[in-house]
Amino acid sequence: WSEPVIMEMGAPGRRGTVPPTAWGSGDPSAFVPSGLRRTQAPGLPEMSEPDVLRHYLHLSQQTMGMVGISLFGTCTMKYNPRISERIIARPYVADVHPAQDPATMQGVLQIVHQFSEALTALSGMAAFTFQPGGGAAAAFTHTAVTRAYHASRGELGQRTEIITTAQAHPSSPSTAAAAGFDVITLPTEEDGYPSVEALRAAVSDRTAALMVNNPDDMGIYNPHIKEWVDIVHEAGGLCFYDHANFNGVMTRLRAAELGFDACMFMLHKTFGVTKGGGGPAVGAYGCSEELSKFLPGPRLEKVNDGFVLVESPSSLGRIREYLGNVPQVIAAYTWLTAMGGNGLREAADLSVLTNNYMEKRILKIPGITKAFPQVTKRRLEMTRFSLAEITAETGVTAVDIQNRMTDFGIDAFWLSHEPWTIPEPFTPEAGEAWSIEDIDYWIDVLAHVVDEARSDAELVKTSPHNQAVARANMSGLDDPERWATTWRAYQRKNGQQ
Amino acid sequence: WSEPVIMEMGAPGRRGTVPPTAWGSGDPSAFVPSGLRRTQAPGLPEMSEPDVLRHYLHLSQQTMGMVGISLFGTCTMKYNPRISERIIARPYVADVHPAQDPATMQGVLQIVHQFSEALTALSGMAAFTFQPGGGAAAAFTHTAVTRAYHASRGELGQRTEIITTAQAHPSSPSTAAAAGFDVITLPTEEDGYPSVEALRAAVSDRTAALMVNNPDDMGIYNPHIKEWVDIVHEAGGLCFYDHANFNGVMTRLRAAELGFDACMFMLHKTFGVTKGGGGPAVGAYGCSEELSKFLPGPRLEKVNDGFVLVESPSSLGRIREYLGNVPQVIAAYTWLTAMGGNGLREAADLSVLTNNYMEKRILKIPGITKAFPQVTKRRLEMTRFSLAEITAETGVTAVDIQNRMTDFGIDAFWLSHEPWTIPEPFTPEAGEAWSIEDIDYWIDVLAHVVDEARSDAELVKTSPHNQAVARANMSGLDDPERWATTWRAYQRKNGQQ
Amino acid sequence: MSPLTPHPYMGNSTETAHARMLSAVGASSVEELFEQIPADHYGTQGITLPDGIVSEAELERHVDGILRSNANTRDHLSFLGAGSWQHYIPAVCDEIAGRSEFLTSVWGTPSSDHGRNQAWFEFSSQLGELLDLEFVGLPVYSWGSAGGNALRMAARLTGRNRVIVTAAIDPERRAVIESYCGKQGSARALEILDLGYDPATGQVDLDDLAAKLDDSIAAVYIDTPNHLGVFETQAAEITTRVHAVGAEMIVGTDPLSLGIVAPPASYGADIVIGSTQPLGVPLNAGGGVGGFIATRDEERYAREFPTLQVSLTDTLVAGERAFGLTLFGQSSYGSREEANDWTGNSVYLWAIRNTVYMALMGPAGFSEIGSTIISNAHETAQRLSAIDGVTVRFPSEYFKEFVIDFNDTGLTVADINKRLLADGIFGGKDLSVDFPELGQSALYCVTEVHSESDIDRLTSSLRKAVQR
Amino acid sequence: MSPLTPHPYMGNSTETAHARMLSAVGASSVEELFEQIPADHYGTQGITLPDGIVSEAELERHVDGILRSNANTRDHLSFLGAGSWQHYIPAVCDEIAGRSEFLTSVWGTPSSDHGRNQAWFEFSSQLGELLDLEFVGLPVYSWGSAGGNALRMAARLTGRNRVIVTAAIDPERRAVIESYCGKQGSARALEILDLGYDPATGQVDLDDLAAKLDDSIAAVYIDTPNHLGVFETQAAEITTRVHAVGAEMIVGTDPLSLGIVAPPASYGADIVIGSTQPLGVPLNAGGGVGGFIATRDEERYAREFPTLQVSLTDTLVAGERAFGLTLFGQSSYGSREEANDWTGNSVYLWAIRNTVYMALMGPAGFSEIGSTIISNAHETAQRLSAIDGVTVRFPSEYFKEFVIDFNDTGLTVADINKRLLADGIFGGKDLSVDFPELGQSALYCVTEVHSESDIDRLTSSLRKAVQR
Repeated sequence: WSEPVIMEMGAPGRRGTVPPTAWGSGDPSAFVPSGLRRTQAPGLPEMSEPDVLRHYLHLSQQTMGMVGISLFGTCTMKYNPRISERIIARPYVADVHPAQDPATMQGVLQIVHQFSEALTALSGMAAFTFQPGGGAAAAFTHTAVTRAYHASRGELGQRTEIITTAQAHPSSPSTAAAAGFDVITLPTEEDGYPSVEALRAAVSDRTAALMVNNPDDMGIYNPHIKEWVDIVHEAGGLCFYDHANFNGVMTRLRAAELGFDACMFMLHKTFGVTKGGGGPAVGAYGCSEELSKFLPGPRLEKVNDGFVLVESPSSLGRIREYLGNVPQVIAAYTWLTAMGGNGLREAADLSVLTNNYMEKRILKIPGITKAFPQVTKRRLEMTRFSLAEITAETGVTAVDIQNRMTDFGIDAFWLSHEPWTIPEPFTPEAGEAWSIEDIDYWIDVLAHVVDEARSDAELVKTSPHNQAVARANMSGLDDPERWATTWRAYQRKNGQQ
Repeated sequence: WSEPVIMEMGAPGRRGTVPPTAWGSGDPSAFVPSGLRRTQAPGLPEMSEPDVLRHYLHLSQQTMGMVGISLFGTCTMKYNPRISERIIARPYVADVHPAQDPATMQGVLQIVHQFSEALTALSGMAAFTFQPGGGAAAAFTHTAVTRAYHASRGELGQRTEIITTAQAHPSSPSTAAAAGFDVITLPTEEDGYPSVEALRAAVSDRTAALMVNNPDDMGIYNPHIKEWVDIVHEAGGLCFYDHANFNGVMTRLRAAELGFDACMFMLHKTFGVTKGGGGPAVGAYGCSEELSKFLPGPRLEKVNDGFVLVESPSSLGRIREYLGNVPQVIAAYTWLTAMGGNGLREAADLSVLTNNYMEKRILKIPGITKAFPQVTKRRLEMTRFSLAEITAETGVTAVDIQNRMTDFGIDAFWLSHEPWTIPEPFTPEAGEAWSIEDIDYWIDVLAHVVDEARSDAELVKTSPHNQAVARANMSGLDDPERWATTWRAYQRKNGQQ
Repeated sequence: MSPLTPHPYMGNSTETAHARMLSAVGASSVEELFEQIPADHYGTQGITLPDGIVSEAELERHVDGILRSNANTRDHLSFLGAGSWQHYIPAVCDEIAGRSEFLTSVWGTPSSDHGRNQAWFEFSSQLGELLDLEFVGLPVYSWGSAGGNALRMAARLTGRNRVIVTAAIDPERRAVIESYCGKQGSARALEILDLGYDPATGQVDLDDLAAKLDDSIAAVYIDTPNHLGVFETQAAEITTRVHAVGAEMIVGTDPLSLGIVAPPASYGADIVIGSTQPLGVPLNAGGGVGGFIATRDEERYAREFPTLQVSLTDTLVAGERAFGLTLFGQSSYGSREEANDWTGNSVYLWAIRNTVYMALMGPAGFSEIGSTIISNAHETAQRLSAIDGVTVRFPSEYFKEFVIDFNDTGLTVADINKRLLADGIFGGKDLSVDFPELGQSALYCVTEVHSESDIDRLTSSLRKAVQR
Repeated sequence: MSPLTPHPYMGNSTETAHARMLSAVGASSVEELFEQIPADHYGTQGITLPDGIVSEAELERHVDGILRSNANTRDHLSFLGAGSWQHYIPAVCDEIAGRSEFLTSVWGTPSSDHGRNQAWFEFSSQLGELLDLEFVGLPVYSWGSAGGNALRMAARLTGRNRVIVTAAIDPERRAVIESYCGKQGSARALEILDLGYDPATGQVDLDDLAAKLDDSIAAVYIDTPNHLGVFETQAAEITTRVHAVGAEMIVGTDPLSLGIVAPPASYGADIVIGSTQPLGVPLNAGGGVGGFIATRDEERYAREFPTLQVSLTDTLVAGERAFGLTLFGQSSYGSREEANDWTGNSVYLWAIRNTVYMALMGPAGFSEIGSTIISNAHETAQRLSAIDGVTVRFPSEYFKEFVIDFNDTGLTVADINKRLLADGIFGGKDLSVDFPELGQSALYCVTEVHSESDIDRLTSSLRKAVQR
């Protein structure tokens, strides 16, 4: 079923939806200033309502999502309970206006408050903001808090450096750089993380902050992290804990007790909220009492008869409009309430147990190796593997195998963030939601595809074969003469306009 | 993707959903009379919530529905507006209890009333009931009304016959028979319908009712229908108009003006309500003032400050509990309000215009013929065709072609109700919702498959090839040793228990 | 009638499309295409319907404006049952039943309908496990329809035309059964004899059964729990007696009770029927009802099913499974004037809800929900009966419904319910019209949706209501 | 901490599954697997969260019990806008955005994500048609984010670090832009100069522009319609002046206005931004916002986009199309410490809503909704200004929002809004704090959702409210 691009569809005069007619008496076009009137109608498709519906139903059917099996990795694929979707679609969430008198939206405010309290219980941080629209936005929030903090102490001019590691998620170095800091990236060493010595060498009175995650995407935990925090604190820097990899350690570690000044949780990953293909999401950013006055506002305060919104004088302002993606906070609250403390503990346990189970079975597939094999202690919520031996033997790459696995209803695994510390990496993450049967099936398919790589490499290299479309040609995507982000550009570049 | 039967899935101890716990103090099992306690737990699957969700999402993806193209025929496939689904899912419909004080459900009652008035406008009938849960149930309602009517006149003992035609839908003869009447079926004659003479010969003082549709599923209209009605009335019988084929004649014909005493509309077909694979549906049954006192109750009456429910002393009682499928009535009302009188007229026009367009193109495909070609006047909302020549030439049957077309995203066409008056029949119906492009595509696929039948008959006979499963083996379905309507029966019969 | 304006639901409602099709068919106007219809057949009164509200925003405003006045069981605390019961519906049921593919499917091929047919088979399979029966039809319209169908089956099986039906039955259900049995009289009508209930227990009056049961009887039909809420503890004894005269034993039941209560098949019931509504279907102002019919997988019974059924079968590909309709020929689609009963569109979408519900619940869920319901109901009854003048009519063997006797309050149920309504409570169903022998009594329904604080609210409102 | 009870969201939360996996990995307890974590890292305060509410029915009762106290724009008549606008959302948008496949998709391959990627491409393509621009990124978090991103793009494009930003801007949006520009100061911070508005028209004060615009300026950013509701009729003139000093012209706009209003590209705007929320996204208590960034398809601009973009491409199969990310390497995923801006999860599900909305509307829909909105707003403003003491502050060139001046009533907006609220009405957004120069004024928003009777209700309530 080859679905056309909607710009090719439709026929003149068709209507998909009809807005209400104006009830006033005047001529509407007279209200538009004469110089600003649109002279040519936009070249949108003209389609009937059922045709629009069916087109997008077809596109949904050509999207695997978690209707297939996805052990993506680094993103903690969870079950997104339908009850949350049912709740946030109701008028008491969906149809609430952010500028309503707070007295009329106490339900929303109460949940935002209660969820914040729950994150405090999990992290020890004093206060949270939900304005950041994702993990990267939370990291950026930290750079803004860092600026505000050092500015308040008159040290911003001096504090020009932020330290991260090679295993940090890209959001840490990139937001630090975008915020105007020089970034020092500590390389990964023999133990799977940078040495304390390397950190000491990097730290100085120019240090504004440390931004790290722990464990990392290889499932390796830096046991010296408390010492790291002390070193940075001694130098006058702030320490930010990127808790993207919280799943394996939830209910065991509390960021504040490790000494961190701030942390962030991804509600759309760790807290059971839908990904939506990439948001709406929430990077819940929490920090210590000392830093909390800098948090982007407004701040929620409990008063006698409910909650009010307060602007703090020292607030850095806004990272995003309003309170952030409130429905996602409500969905996360709903999920967390269903799980409870005991459920979170079980999820962390299962996430690590299942990962170790997977690792055991995956490493039995000939040719698959583990990153940093010298780190022999059990990995936490994920393990990074390498297909390098198989690539050397067959020419089949990790991307080829990823593509071929989709033919079996398994969506892509994550390879690795840049930089690739090992060749042909892949990083599945089991999480707690997938049944052992699905996990076994996933591994069986991987083993089968590795066999195929050896017996019929071409089959794998030209995969997928059972998807809506075949392997995409990525060669022209960075070429100004060929890229086309709109139908109109595509037509022009292909002489069809 | 081969989806297992749910009875094979799961693992001991898993939970899909957990009911609330009791808050009382007693031991619940003590409340069950001792002789009635269940001793062995039912053999249901034990699955997690995400696994149940994904299983049924998979099954939904293995169902074509109107996400494909369906010009089913006789069933008037329409667009089912999503707005109706949104409305009927809301608490003010979904969570209304039928035994609520009518004062608390005036909104529901008002729509039921207004929709009834609209059907009165379309049919001239005095009153409607929505209790019948489908077209057949409406036909059965007519047999019950017929019994009540003749009983009220002391003639039920004498009035033992109901007259239908060979082109009547099966619901007419079968409900008449089930209601205890002898059924006289008039055969189709040269003009595409039984002759007036045949009717005259059948009518007598034993005649209880006539049950017919017009036009029929071949798109042929009986122009003598007013005379028919007169003849039956003269004999003392009631005339029921099965309006399943209303689509081509809506806003043109009014059943009461043709003389009929009663009629029925299928809200799930003609009035834009979803089919749901076969209900919930509504066969709206309307009748004359004289018959209305027999209608199954309760009856809706408008009083000064709203609507009340009244039991009529002459009512035949109930055909179904409560007011029937109220959400479907509300959906039909919503659709009808969106369409309006002008929209209905356009829909009828389009339904006939598009059918004639289809017929023109389909008859150009070599080997396809039309039923009753001697009826040369334009067919109405559908035309019946025959593939007999192609079957004779290639061995490929209408069922084979139906199956093969699904490989192109086109769901099955309707063949014909029993009895098959022509060999290898098929009866598509264009309706008003499908675009001309989809209609053309449908015909192109038919032509292509007919070509395939000639060039590679085996390909068509073994089709489908791109569906979730291959051609089903229908041979054992009527064999007590092989049929299995439950997993347990299947296991037993296959020695797996 | 307005001139042609393109309508969102009709892609071809444009001048262009009209012109193109007219030209292809060689007609100069649409009117020409209606040449079959004689001029004097056209309606003379015209169609008085107003023009369509083409704008969806205006349409929703209009419909919403009518419906928003409805009170409902979400904004009110409700104790109404009596044939439509308030149970919690897991969100997954809504999600699956709302999938466009299921909502819009009709009758495709076994392959194009494969997923839906499998879901139907799973409905029958899971219900069969609950019922301990191996032959299960696709759902019929309602419990009442299932009753009518079952009695007709029994009449055909036995060649007899008199049936005994419990008097402790929902009057709506009873009325439907009467229509199916041919109340208004006809050649094949079945005569219905009432089976009285014991005024002390609400269960079958065995003496009355003995008086009426003989070998002219095709079937005896009872419900457990019945309309007065009580289980039939004598069901096994009744079944034995029924079988002794060669009649069929038909038992109606609430599937939600079957996690804790023995299925009727365990004491020999031949045809088991009931409602599918408790299994994940909303109240829908009464439009949530559905019925089921199940028997042992014996040809004798199977050949009398009026329903459609799906059967598992194989395909052209080795090892692959598909699903097809079994015994289609005996349905009224196949038998026409030879039909001994009839079928048609039913509530097949509810079967999807039902199967998802049963899969989510599993054995533990059914056991737990049964326990919760029976416990909540008994606890509530006890607390209500502590109110002066309020008693429980049949105080022991009930499931989720029970009869509250208000005779000692000197008030009518109607008055009491008005007072409760003023507090936002829908009181129990008034039985005084349909069961005059019970005086001012009401049928209260308590399920897993009721919390203790809900009951506190009811208790305090009711205490206030009966004080004079 | 309770003992292990199987949880519906976790299929392996059973003793059996634990045992099987432990045995496979050769561990005797789960605790063993955490050997990497030093003992002194464990939280000492314990986790004080209560146990989970495992029953969905109880969970919903709990959450619903909190939320049902919220008033909302469905049960109230609302005139709030100011960055989140109430527009009608066609039911098809809800249906598509609610499809499990779209809701749960992450990052698959171009083939496994094909449908979603195509939908994204259609978002960009359709928005490009509305904007008359050929390079459109995937959405960013909000209009404010888009503003911050666009100003940073302009700074890189020009190598300058001072920007001029309209003062007639939503303060929320302005605050976000400040964060993106580095308000707290840093090596790469951008200096923001305010561009005053003419107190008579609400449009740009050209004198102020002349005073501030020179070749140190990277960009001028204005909105049309702006936060005070008015169109910038001098936009072409401003653009000419901006281009004359080699700066970039950034224009923010409401896409719903573009059916009747010329797109900013038509007068030369270089970077066009705005909100995606009006295109089918619910208010969501503020969580419905989203932003877009679009330019001409020139490499110079494309190379500075911080967003992700999908591009059409071909596949291994001749004639087949697929979609891949273009210029991925310049995103922060690829550039890490070399990044000049950053991206991450955004509001991509809203892009699905947006594309469905635009496809449903088509050219006629956008033209009509623009006309309806502008007409309803002007008609409402006129009727309100008939009330004693109530005037329209900028009475001519506005779209759907307008400033109502209550200074002559002697009442505060806060007081008036309290009185309206008592009548079930959310009055306009109070401007008195953020725009003190306007005194007691409020920003009213009127759209296609408002009927004439809604305005009658507002008028009569407001008339009552301002009477003393």
